[in-house]
Amino acid sequence: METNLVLESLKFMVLGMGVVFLFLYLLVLLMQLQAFIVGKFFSNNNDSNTIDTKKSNDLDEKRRIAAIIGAVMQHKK
Amino acid sequence: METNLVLESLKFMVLGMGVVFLFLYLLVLLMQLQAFIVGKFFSNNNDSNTIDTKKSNDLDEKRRIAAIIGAVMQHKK
Amino acid sequence: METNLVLESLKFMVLGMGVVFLFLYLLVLLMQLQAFIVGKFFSNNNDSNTIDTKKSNDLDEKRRIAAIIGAVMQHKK
Amino acid sequence: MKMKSFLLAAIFIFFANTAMLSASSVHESATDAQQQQAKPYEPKSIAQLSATFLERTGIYAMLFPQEGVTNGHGEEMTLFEQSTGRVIMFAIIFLLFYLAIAKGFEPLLLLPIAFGGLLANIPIANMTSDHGMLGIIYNMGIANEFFPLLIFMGVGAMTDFGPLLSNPKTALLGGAAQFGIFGSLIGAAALSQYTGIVDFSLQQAGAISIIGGADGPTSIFIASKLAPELLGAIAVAAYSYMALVPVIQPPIMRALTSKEERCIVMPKTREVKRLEKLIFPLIVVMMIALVLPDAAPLMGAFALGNFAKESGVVDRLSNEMQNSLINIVTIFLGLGVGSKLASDSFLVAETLGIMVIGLLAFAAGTAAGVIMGKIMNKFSKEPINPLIGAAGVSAVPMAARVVSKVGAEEKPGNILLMHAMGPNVAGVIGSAVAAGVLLSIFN
Amino acid sequence: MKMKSFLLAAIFIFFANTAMLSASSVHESATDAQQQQAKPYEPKSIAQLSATFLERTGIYAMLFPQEGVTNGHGEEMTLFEQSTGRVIMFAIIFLLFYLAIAKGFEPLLLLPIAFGGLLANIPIANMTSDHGMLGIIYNMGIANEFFPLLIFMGVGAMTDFGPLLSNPKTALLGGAAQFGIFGSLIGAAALSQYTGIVDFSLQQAGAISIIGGADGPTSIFIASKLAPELLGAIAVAAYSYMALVPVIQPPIMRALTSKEERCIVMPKTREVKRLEKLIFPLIVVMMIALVLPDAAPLMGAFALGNFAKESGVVDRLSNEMQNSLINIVTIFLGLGVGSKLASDSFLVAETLGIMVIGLLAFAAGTAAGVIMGKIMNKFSKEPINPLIGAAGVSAVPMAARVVSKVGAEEKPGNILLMHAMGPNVAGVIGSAVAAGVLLSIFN
Amino acid sequence: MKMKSFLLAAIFIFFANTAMLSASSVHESATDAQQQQAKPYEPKSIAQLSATFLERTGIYAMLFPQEGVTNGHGEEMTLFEQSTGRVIMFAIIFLLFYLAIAKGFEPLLLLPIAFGGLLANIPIANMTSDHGMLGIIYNMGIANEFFPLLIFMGVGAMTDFGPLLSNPKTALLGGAAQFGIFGSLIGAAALSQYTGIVDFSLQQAGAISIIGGADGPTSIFIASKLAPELLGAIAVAAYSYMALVPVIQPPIMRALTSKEERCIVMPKTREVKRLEKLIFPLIVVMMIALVLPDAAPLMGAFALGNFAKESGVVDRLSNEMQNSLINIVTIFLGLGVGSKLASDSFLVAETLGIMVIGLLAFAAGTAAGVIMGKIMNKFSKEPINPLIGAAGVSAVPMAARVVSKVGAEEKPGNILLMHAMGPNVAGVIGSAVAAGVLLSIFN
Ligand code: NA
Ligand code: NA
Ligand code: NA
Repeated sequence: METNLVLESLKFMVLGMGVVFLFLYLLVLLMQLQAFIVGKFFSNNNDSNTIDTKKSNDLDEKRRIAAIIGAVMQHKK
Repeated sequence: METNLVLESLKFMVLGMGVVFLFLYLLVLLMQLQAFIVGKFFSNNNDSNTIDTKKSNDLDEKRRIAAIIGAVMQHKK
Repeated sequence: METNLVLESLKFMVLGMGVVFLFLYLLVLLMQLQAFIVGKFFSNNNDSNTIDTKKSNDLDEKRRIAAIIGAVMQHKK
Repeated sequence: MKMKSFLLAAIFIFFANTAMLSASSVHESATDAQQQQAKPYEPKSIAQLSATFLERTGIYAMLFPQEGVTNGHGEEMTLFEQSTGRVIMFAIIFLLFYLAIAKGFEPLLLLPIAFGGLLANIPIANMTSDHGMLGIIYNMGIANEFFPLLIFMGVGAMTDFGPLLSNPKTALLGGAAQFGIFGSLIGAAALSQYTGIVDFSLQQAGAISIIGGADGPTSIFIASKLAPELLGAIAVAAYSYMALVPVIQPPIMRALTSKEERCIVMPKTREVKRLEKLIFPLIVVMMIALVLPDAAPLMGAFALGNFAKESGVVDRLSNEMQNSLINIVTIFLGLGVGSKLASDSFLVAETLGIMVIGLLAFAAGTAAGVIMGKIMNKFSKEPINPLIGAAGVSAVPMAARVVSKVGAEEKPGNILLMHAMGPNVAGVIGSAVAAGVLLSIFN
Repeated sequence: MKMKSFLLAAIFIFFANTAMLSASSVHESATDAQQQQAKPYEPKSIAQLSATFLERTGIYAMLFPQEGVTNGHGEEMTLFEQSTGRVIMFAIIFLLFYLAIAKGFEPLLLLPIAFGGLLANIPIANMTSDHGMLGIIYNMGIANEFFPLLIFMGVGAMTDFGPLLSNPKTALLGGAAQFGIFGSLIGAAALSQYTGIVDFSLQQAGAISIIGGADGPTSIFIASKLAPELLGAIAVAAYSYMALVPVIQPPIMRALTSKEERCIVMPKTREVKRLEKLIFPLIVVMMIALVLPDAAPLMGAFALGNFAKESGVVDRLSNEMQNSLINIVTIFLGLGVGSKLASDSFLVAETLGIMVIGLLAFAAGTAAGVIMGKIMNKFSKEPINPLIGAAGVSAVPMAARVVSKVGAEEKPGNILLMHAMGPNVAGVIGSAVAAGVLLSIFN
Repeated sequence: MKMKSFLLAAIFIFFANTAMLSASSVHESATDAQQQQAKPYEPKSIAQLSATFLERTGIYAMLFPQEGVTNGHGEEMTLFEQSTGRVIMFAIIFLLFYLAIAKGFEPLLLLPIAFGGLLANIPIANMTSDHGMLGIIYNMGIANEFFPLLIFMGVGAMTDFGPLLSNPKTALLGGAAQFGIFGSLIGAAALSQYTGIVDFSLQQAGAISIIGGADGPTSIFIASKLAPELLGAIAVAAYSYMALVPVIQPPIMRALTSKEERCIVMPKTREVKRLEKLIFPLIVVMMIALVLPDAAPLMGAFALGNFAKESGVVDRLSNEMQNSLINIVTIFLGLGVGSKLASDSFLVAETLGIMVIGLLAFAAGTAAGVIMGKIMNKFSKEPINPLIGAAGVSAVPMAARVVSKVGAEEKPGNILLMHAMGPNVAGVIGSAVAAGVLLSIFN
């Protein structure tokens, strides 16, 4: 007996879109729950972003150069 | 029957150097043809070298620092 | 016949700690010998550390920028 | 000029004399050449040497295709695949180069894929065999689906879920856009069932449909699992259409929305705590573990990259994932996928079908996302601009940018980018879920 | 809110209807599902599809464990390992995440290890099998002990033997601390012989004992050679206790020394010539070649890295070893080791034993180092602060920093860091030698 | 000082007592030791333990070589190879270290090669076996010729064909220099035929001759294909002589040219359009596809790197090829090649022959390039300084710099560098073509 590909695909779509929406819907609920909990119990401002360290170092470097040159200029005058 | 290695090697040299020169000679012709075509049909000046972007950024960075410091100096006077 | 694990382990300890100390002791002797030979025969001051090249280049870069800006400043005055 | 003629004459005379002498012996020895591998070298005259050499030139192999010549995997190639097929493939590959370089079509993957295809189509060299450069790469990380996972790990380390976390319900838009996947599944099935052009199995149709997910690594991962014989066409289609997002999407977005809808201004999103971003990848991977383990490799790798980034304590590793590691893997992934652009794999009716279905899939996904946006706008308290639904197809971050551009055209100053990033990254998760469902069905 | 209820209702009704219809067919088809791999897809009703899907969810697999379910290596898993075991492992893994991120416990390795463990415990996905992501990584570089060697090469390229060369005899302190290894060997043997809790073979005891060496890569290398079944527990113990060095060591250091001893100021070290540093790795590798070839892979890789750095002529390569290469390998090593945190490998009585022995090993190594420091101080012309003996356990550079901190607490301004680095790096060599002896015994 | 004597005495007494007790049992158990691998551990007395340990020291293995000891590949080693052979190899390796570090002989490859050789010659450790570190590396990328191709890809990404494109006909100089290859082929054949020193097969002679091409990766690629047993010697010869280019070439260049010729000033080269550089690698790879598919892996990888660079749209990837990727592969390539410096592979008469032929090859290539330069200068409209012919041997960019230096010595201010870069990069192509011809002959 031949498989009706289109019919099977339709069934897959029903299952697939169902699971996709179920999954994302659960995810939405968990995200909202998480936001609620984190907002309630961890509302301190320790959001220091460790990842930007390098960037700021670079900037620091440039500031330091500027400061040094500034000092040199002062001295020359 | 023994193979005469030197004789065989000589034959390989004839074939090999022939192919090497033929190949490079064809390559020369194609390079000349290409230079002619590109020069004729693509002679606009869009030779912006994308590859140097990072280098020039670096330079820009330095120029910017110089400019900033210059401004600071001006201001201090 | 059962193996007495603890007894075997004790033997391993005797062998193992013996080898560890022997090895490190020989290493100490060789380090002292080396220090003596290097100190005696290679006491010239060519200890230029090739590894810091990049670092110093960076520094050079900064010094150059400083110098350039200094010159510019001089000129502006 | 003199020198040129001199050299040219000398070289040509040399070859004419030697090669022609043995022209008659060429055809007889053709099949022997295939078997000589193991034998020690036997003395030959220069004429024989030249003849043998001529036989091993690519131009000879393409002008005089032989019965019984095999591809890198020992399968016989048709005369067409050995000759005209290669020429057509070279043309297609140069087109891909043009698109990648001059038109900026996802060059990071299309360029290595196309170059892999170029090498794969060189006659005689058999670079796709298990001992050839492309075959080695293919077996190293594509046959076992390892490279797409590493890419996904790097993409995870580059992805910021902040916009999604600040407005969670936009995740549903990334779900709706997966109609692109299942719509193209039905399309592929219908094409196979009702026309004589192609004859896709359900597995093949499933592999093709993931193009609609607009995620390169997911497409390659699934194709490699369900239908490796279609890998080349699927990857080329996926990346080509992802590059075409700015062309394909806007007309559909405009056709399905009213001027008022397109002008909707969305409220500023709330700030997201670092802890939320840190926990999110763990939530995703635990949900996958509990609900859809078949998507665990994909989402696991993705969550690993994202978790490494958000943890903030392994910057060495997350930077590595985003840079050297993903670069190396991209080179290899491209070349490995390109090995499936050999004429005998690519020049089949299926490829044309895949191209058509892929285009429809993108259109369907975009439409479904926009329509879902309209529905949500109706039911939701806060206004939702339906345009951001189009970003649900993923194609991160291109689709979100397109949304932002279309929105700003309608109402200058209306910046939808951050709002569109939510469905955009949710679309990545949605595609992986859809892919997992297909895998679970065929397992 | 309306929208939410609407969607929720729709989805749940859909699933309730379809899945329940076929609830009866679930159990019968459970074992068939395992065998279907090769068969072509057969048409199913939506109810059947949903039922099959439900069976392949992780939550179903954990709630209804089945007899005959195998792990990634074809070995049968107990019902406990399939269900509660996984839950326990998830808890342990989240604890490891907490320790790595919030407490800074060696995150570069514990985070990837824990994530590998997370993926390894996902049911159905079988990611530790030879075709799964973790299994591929494990076979690529852990089964053959390749990755730990690459890590060791990178560590070698980061190590400065200057402090040791300037005061060679402190190397002996790095020897004494290896009592930690052999003490824990005896401990493991005793635990196995005199209690019924665990039943370690001598090889297993040997593998465990290397935890006392406080070198992650050495531990993994030896465990992979002598007792791969214990790899997960050994690696977790090794890195956890290395992270705990600042907690474990100070009380022992204080208990074994007098206030006067802790206040000893050591003379300034002499400057070391570049040539000495260059020759040193060659001395080490030649000594290994002559005395202990079984340690050649470990010390060879280490010396290679160090030699490349000190040569000064291959900075490209030594920088690579210290950066991209070690980062990539660290990611893979962590994931590969993490694959041994699957519930069926990790949740065994042995793990508890390993944890206890590991803790004792660190304490014993610290004590032995300090006592050796006291003895050397007695016999040596120049004063030696016995605290630096504690750095002999290696755990570079953490242990040396701890020594410096304890010393500065007793006598502010007394900087022991450089003096402690000598025994610290000697401890790495000492552990490798001890490991080599164990390998030579069991070869 | 006291402490030293104390420790030394204690340790030596311990060993003397235990080891000597069982000296008699050593010889009998020697062969058993080889087979014990799988057996469980059996209790031993400390004396037995020490004896077994002594037997597994490298110094014992070298002082008392045994019949029947095998290398990493299961082949029996002679007593000489086990003992004096290793000592000689260590000396050669220290010489290579000296050349690499103090003399700057291509350290990026010679240092890892020599270190690989050091590890390969450690007795007992068997690091070249399939389970050893070097064996793993060798099988990963040298046995299958993958690593040389990746190096070639990186070199391609670093190469600028601008100078060649601006003066195409200088490519012919890169052709003439390939006489170095075929000259040394004849040399190797003659050495084998007319002397009893060596007995090269034609394949081996072909592999050796590629040294004359002055391209490390090409040499390794061809050697690995045609004569892997000679790989170590060929690689060492190739890199050593490439490092010696500034010593070997100038006298030959001066001997073959007149003062006037060396002073010839060449006209300024035209500017090259970016489009020409972009198309050039495609031209090369298409020509290879049509004329010489046997060179497709080499030139394909090279062209891929160059095309990625010149495309300007995949800088991430081309930077990766030039940095991390080529660095990692260089480390592994060096170690893998070094594994062929084990005494039993390297200390054969053939090595000496290879060294002699390699030197002649470089001289012949240089001479042929210069003579071709003289001929072209005669026939060409624009003046050509014959010195630039010497750059045709490749050894990029060293040979071009040597040309520039010799030219500037004759006529200060005459900068030949850019003119010499043309033949220099053409020499890379020329060598790959010559290699392809040899492969096509032996296929
Ligand atoms: Na998607
Ligand atoms: Na240690
Ligand atoms: Na060459």
